[in-house]
Amino acid sequence: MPIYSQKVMDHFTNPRNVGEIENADGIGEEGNPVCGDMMTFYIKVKENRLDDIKFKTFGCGAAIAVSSIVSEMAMGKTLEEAMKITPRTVADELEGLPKNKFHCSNLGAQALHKAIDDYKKKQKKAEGGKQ
Amino acid sequence: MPIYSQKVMDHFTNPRNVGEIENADGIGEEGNPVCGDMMTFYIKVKENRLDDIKFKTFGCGAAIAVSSIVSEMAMGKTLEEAMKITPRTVADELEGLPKNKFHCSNLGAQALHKAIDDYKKKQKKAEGGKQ
Amino acid sequence: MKKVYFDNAATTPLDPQVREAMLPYLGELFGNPSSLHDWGDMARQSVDDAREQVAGLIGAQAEEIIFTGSGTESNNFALKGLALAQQAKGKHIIISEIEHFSVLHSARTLEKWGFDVTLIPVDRYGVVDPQDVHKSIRKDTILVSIMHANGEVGTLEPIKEISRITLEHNIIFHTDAVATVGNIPVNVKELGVDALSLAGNQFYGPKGVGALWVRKGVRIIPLLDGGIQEGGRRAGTENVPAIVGLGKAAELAAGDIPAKMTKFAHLRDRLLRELPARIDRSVVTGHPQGRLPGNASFCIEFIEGESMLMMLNMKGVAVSSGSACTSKALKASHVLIAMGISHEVAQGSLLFTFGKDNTDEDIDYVLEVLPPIVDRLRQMSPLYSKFVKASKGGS
Amino acid sequence: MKKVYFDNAATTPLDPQVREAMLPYLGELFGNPSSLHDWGDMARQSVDDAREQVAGLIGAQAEEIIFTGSGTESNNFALKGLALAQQAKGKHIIISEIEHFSVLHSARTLEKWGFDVTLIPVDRYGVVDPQDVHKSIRKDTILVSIMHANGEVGTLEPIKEISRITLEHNIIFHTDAVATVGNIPVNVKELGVDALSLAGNQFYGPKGVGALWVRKGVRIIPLLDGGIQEGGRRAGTENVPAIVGLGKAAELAAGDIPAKMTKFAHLRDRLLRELPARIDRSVVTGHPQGRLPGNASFCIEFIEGESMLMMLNMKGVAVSSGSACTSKALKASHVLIAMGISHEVAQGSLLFTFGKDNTDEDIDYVLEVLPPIVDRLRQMSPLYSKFVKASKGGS
Ligand SMILES: Cc1ncc(COP(=O)(O)O)c(C=O)c1O
Ligand SMILES: Cc1ncc(COP(=O)(O)O)c(C=O)c1O
Repeated sequence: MPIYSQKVMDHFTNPRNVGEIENADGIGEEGNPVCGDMMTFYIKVKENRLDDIKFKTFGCGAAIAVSSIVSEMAMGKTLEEAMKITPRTVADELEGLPKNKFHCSNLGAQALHKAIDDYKKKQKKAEGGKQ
Repeated sequence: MPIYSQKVMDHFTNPRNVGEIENADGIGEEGNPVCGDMMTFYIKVKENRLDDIKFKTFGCGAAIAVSSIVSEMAMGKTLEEAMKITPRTVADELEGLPKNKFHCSNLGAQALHKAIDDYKKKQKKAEGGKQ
Repeated sequence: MKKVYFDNAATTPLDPQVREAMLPYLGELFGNPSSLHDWGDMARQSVDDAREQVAGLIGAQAEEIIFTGSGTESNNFALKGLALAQQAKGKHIIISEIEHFSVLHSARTLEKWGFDVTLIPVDRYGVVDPQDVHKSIRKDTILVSIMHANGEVGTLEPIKEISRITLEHNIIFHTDAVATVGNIPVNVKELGVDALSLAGNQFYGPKGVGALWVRKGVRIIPLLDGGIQEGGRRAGTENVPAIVGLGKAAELAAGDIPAKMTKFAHLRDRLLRELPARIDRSVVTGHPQGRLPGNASFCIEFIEGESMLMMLNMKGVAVSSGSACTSKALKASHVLIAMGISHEVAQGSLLFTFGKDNTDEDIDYVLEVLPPIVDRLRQMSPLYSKFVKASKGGS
Repeated sequence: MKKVYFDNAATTPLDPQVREAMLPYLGELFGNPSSLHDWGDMARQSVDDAREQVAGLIGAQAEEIIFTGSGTESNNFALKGLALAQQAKGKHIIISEIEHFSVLHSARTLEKWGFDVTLIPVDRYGVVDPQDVHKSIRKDTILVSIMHANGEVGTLEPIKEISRITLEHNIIFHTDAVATVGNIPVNVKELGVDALSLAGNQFYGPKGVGALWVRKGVRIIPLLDGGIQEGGRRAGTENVPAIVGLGKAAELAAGDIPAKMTKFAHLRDRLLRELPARIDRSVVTGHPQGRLPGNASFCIEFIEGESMLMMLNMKGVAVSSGSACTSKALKASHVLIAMGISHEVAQGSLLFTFGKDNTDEDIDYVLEVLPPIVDRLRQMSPLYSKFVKASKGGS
């Protein structure tokens, strides 16, 4: 039995939204290569919605599939909705992840949240600058 | 592989000289049933030679084969020659015995020696009686 | 010549369907379950499937099954692994006098490691009294191991009664069910135990594989350290073909047990009745009723087991014995001795264990060939002549 | 699709001749070698024959061979059994940092039992310096265990040089030769060791069987207590079919080794040369020359092993990796780390191990399919984009 679900295999084989966004509104990085998995998310925000998402991932099959599905799940959502994506909902959406892979490769939601936080911080700064 | 040589199997299957001798000139018993092997040898002596030998044996295949071959090896021999039969020569004559069987089932020579000793003791007594 | 195999407690043959199930894994499906590619995937899948099958046979959950290399390994793992896991709580262990050597000698090793072992006696039928277990329990008792049934005399032990006691005292209870699993119904929940050993070659599965069931939540220290196969509890590349075979055997056994039990009990009861009727000074060993359907064991006085085995073998009949001469260690069966049988009588031990292929004709055959063998050996036996002389003298 | 199996270190397939030799023992010849009848006799004979065959392969005497259930069991048995047998003399043990987990974790267990373990480091090629062993020896050193070759990076260790030292100091020396026996010539006398582990599934023999060779006169405490199989040193019903298979595999290996070595070395050297030529920022791991003929191992920077494995698998290619993600324990290979490779680079570990069926076309094929996979994963990798940006910045 493959260790991964069909959905994981699909997203691993054809990951959606791979890449970087130049002049991204927010960037979030999670994990580190020592542990084996690292993800960087780039977002574009329009009217409080995720207008574009791209990612780059170093890591195992699960890490790549997680990144891909997170980008898909979040695309078009409001920032508040996107913040509700959790490792649990990601794993469910992927039809399960191997137990031992759950924690270390399932960093996609965190990386996305960091990108959103980064966007908000920049916004604040920009607003602060305007005032 | 059978644990026993062909020679052992032959003597186990067709043991020579099984039985008892009424009014034996000497009787020797060796071993005990707790250990698993016990042999009784009966001898008839004529002119210092073993004129007849019979045995009874309780025990494993090796014990029976040992008894049989000892009776065969000793038959017709002088008492001195018979005393030279040892567990080693018995095992050799049987084309080998399994290592773990060597000591406990190879009591035939001792039983025979005891029977000869018994004969000699009786002789001495008889002679003593005559004097 | 007619060939009759009555030594199924030593090992059963492999069921042809089990063999069939194994063959692909001796061919194309040779992968290592730890490997991350198609070969590995297929191997992993089949090990998982086998785990479900084995769990199904004993009413357990798949993840509670740990595959091992033999019943002996399962018992060593259970005794040492469960004791070491709990040594902070205490160092006292209780087993019975009639356990298989793989339990007895593991306990002896634990003694060397500073554990304290109590041996529970048995009655003349080989039955452990649960009250003896109860009385032996101390504050520092951490483990009880009593076998489900004894392979040599067939006696079944009161596991449920004992588990009530261990449960009450919160003590881990392991049972060696190598002789029962696949042969009679075994359900870990009904038995109330915490760990249970089984082996493939006792019910038409392959050699080289066993399993230890350990109730979820019970800690055990690995016996084999290394990789993290079997959830980190038993390292080493899995013996995939044998595991697949064990799974298949478990699946088949689940269906076969009722018919096997009826058939074996019939053969057993015939032999238990008719052998002593034909051979005087022969006794049944083990419990008259509470015994494995496939086990008929006897002691035949004045003669020794190995020579009976050899002569029966010449007639095509395979049996076994608990005599000293057959034991290689040259000691009479500790089981028979524990039951109060004298060393002398124990030498005449003879054990028939039945298999699927055995028939009434096989029983007829052995009842025909055995008495002349007994006669012949008795004619050679100094013990028998003494007995005859003594009885004549007495009459 | 083309199928290429480059994971022979995980397990080899079973040689069809080995399978053929085993089949009767999965059928009519099902006896237990301990049984005293024809079925038992035949089983005992075949186990004895296999013992001769295995002894023959390594220049040992038959009675020095103890059959086990795996390489892992052999290593556990050696470490624990040899240490416990000599604990009266001392409690210090020396092993290397790159031992297989079955040695490393056995040593860790021995630490829990009060032994003291020294880990010898290796150089960047994975080689143990015999002088380091020498310097680590203490008055209470009782056991040295250094592997013959490492399965992950292929590096051969200077066993003869080390055995000169242990011999001089009268210390027992065990070597884990699981990766070498059957693949390169191994002779216990030439190596000068006292104990040696081997496993069937590393050279076209079956899973579920290994062996430990222990020089005559060297004491060892059993790991599996119970019956007196294997001369009382390893209890449990023998896995007869697998033992027969191991014997056959040993016999075949004796003849096959020279041709296999030449062929594997050719494939290995092509890959060691051509893979780095096609993929920049890839490095060979292990010793450039002093390595197993069948082993070509690499680290490919900026990407991770498991995703390479998965993509190669989609192309029909089976390999393995020492990356954290592939390890289940989620730690990068301790072997690569011991060689001084950074955790980051170790993630890109890729291991090719050759088998009899591999051809030059297989090498061509993997050299064709791997570079696009590496490219694709690097395009996804944030580490790679950082690297590219940094080099652009730098140029
Ligand atoms: C009750 C019991 N436990 C354990 C074992 C050990 O099994 P094995 O020799 O297959 O390891 C046996 C073997 O017959 C047995 O009868
Ligand atoms: C050097 C070495 N030792 C021991 C082992 C353990 O073998 P197994 O997992 O078959 O028990 C391996 C396995 O690949 C190995 O490479």
